[in-house]
Amino acid sequence: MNELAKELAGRYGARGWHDIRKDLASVEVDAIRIRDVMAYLRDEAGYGHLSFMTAIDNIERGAFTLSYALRDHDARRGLIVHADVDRAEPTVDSIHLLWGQAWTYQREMREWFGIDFPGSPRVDEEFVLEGWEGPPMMRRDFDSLAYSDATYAERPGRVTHDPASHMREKLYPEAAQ
Amino acid sequence: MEPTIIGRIGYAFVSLFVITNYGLLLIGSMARISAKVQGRVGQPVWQPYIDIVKSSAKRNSIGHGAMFYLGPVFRLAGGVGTYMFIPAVFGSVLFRNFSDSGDLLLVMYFIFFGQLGMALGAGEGGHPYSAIGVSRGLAQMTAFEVPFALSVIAVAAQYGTLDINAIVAAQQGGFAHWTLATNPLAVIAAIVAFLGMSGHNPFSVVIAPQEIPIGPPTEYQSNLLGMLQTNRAIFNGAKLVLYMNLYFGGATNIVAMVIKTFLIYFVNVFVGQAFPRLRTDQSIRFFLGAPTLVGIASVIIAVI
Amino acid sequence: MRREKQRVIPPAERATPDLDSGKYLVMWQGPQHPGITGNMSLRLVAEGDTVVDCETHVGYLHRGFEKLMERRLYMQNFPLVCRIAVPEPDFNEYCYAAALEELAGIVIPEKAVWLRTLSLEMMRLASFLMWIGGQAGAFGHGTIAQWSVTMRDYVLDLFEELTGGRIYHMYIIPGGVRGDVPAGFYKRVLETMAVVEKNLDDIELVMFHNAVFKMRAEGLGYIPRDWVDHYGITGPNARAAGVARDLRKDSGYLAYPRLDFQPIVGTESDAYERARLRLGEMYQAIDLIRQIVDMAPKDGPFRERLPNPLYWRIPAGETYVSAECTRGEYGFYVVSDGSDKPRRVAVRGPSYTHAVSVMERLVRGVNIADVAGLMVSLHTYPPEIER
Amino acid sequence: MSEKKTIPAPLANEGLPPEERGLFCDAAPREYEPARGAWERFLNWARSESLWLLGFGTGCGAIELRPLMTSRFDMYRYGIQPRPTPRQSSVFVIGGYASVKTLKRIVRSYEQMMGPKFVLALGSCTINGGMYWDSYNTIKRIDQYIPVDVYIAGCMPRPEALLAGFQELKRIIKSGGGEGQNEYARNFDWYKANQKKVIKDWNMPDYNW
Repeated sequence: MNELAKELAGRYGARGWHDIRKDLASVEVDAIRIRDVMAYLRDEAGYGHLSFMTAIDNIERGAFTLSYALRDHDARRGLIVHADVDRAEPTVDSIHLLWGQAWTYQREMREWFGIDFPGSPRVDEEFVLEGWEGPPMMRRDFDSLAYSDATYAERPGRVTHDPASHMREKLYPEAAQ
Repeated sequence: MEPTIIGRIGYAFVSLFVITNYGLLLIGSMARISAKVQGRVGQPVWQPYIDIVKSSAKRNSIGHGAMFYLGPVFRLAGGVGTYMFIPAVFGSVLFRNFSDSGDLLLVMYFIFFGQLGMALGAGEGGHPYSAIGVSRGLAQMTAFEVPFALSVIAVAAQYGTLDINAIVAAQQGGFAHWTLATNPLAVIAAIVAFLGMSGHNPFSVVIAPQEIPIGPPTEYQSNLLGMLQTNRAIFNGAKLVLYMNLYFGGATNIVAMVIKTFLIYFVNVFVGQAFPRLRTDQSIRFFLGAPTLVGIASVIIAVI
Repeated sequence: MRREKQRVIPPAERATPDLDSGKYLVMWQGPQHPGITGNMSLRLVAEGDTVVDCETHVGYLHRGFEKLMERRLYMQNFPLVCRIAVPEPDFNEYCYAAALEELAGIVIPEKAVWLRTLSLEMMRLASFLMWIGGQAGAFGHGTIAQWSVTMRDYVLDLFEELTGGRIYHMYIIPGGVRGDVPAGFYKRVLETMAVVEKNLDDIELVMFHNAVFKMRAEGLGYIPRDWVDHYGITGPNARAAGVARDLRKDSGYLAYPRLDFQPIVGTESDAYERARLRLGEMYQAIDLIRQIVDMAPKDGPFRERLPNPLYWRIPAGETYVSAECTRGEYGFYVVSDGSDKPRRVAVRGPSYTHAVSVMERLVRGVNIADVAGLMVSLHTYPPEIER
Repeated sequence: MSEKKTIPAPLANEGLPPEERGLFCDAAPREYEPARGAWERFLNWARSESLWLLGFGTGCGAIELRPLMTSRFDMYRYGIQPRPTPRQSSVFVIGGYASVKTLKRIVRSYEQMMGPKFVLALGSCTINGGMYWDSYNTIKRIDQYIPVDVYIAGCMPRPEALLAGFQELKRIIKSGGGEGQNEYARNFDWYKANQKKVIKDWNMPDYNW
């Protein structure tokens, strides 16, 4: 545990500091404090560069885990900040005022996961999709193959094999029988 | 023996036919030369012919009203008109065209008539890139017209006439009599203006594919495009012949004509391959700068 | 300070022009437009010749990679990742492979380290060669593109010999590289580098000492230094603004700590400076390739033995691996939940910020004619935005 | 092809504001009778020797068009050259997978091209979905939406393969087989129904012939 971990834990109740490798760590905070944590990390702790933001659908826990990857270029280390939000009603504070490119990521997450960022510019506009009528497609309960089969016409003759069973039949035909 | 008016019209058609083919081959061979600069083999020399046949053989076409159709017609009229009042080969009956009926001012008028007609027609196309291309084209045209007009004034003042035949006649008798030798400043101003007129780099602001693909002709297709391509050949040929007559001593036979116009055009292509494109405001500033001063100087030299 | 420097607008909320006033012309640049990089579009609002507002529209190339990867085995994803960024697929392969190795705890052999470095540097060179043609072409100079794309093709020939593929190499696999160096390959690398270097000299002479190119590019698209952190700008765009950041130096991945190079840093931060800087990086790449050829171990294994890829389960965990591609920080964020398929793979492409936020900001106040040149000078590539 | 004519698509400029509807045409395209005999053969020869590509890089296949255009492979030798506007081009190169958003633009550009027009589809992903067979955003076969003359398999097809594809296209045109425009007009309802099945946000004018 280092200084920053203690500081974050004391100020914002951060927990679970984990050193992934020597120049990358991860920490978990509450989603409600995410903007304060980010502002602190940017202004006080030197993590001035936002590499990317994304979300992970932890459907088993009923939560989206947001990941904010920051980088301190002077100290040459990175930090991934995690925050869980409720999967049923995902709303997170927007950080578009802290970083100039954050609104694009928020727009992406809004479209891909359905996570809302109130106040973020153009957040309700379509980002990469157009006329999309299905559920947010990066959620784990959206089945890409079923949607594709139902929507797009297929050329007859294409076969898809399960790799494991196909290889077993090819390489060990006697064992497969 | 002076031919009848019917005969002269017949000769004019022959002459127009020759210049059209010459212009097309010139475009084809220049494309091949540029390809060599770029390290390629390049398209066949006769590719412009196939392109015109292909464009004209399109089965359907769309229109945007009468002016839209008239644009290429005006442009073709401008090209043919320019050529009709210039003697392609000095002293030849066949290639004299109607040069004794018109003078330099009429030719200059025809050079810009085509562009204006095209501007009207292209504006009708309704595409924003056409409109931008038209405004760029007209802006640049007014700019390069200044050195060109100054240079023409210098030539007219030097030879004391506006008759192109007389200007060519005055330049006969060897290199020392050419305008190139007697008033080189006028030639410099005119050649720079020609770079702008022919629309090669760095003055290709009108059709700039990366900026406004491809400017005024964006909406033109099918046989209208075929007409524009034909006109490009005629118009190029006409302008080259005009330049040859005004500054390079004209030509007394068709071989001299071919060699001289080829070289004049080659300068354009050569410059075009070595430069990127200027912005419209930069190109206007350029034409109104040094070339205009050179043009003024050439007029002064011609007058005193 | 160069003259005609673009007015710096402080980062602020975007003011939408009143389109009903009749003062403005709305036009689309792209997706069907030769002056756009890749397949994306800009909705420009112009007042006269000047752009006053811009919206970027992306998504024309969205294939849903991140969703597809969740459906596939770790090894099945490997041919998929390189298709995220077509001009330089090797960075995808490297970041993905390195992330898996880190999660699974695999250490790759020394020779693979060097071959990966070689592959990445050759890819950087090829990508820059493609870019310089685009930059000259955006200002209407087609000759440069004809030369440089051919040079790129010679580099692709080397790739073809090394990996069997021209565009998609699928060479850097988890555990090492896919194949060994063919006999005499290094010699041909050096020969090609000599040809490319000679051609770069020509390009420098014709393009960078050209008055018209200078007139167009100088002062265009000025990125202030304080934007670099605010917008997350990386790569040559940041270095041209005077921020000496290069992940090859800072993170020191692969064999870079053992190679002799210094990040090239500019000062003026305009399109000309960025082009100049990228030319310098091309020379640098050639130099690095020569060093690698010189120092790479000539024998030894090139690949670590992997478990059966059909049943390869990677322990639960997460990691983020980034590398310095030609455009900036390229990264893969891989989350594993202990199964044989990744839980989440997120790709961080530098164009994400360059082509959207920075572009929308920079293009304001620029002449319509310069939009294409500005866009190319940021060196953006749309597929890594939308994946 | 007769069984293709099933669902008639509504012929209206849906999605357009009322004041813009008059600018676009509601009529379906019509078929054009080819000329007869030697004259048509001559025209077809000219069409095949002057192929103007539409400069629209719809997918990653566009990256191999660059080497093709430049001095290594130099497609100008064969009378092929890029053209920035659909009005003037005659060949549409579909550069690989088409996402739904791009498909809309592909259809639009294709309809704007003047006939006879030819389509060259590159890559496995245009043939049967290729690598993106289970993607929710890419179509699996392009010939459901526009008529295709030549497919070039591979991912990606090399420039040599593209040149071979162009030669094949030339052969087809010379033999009078490049009638994609008429095929599109004949089966227009079927194509439109397919397109509208996939493209949900049909916020663009239907036709502009």
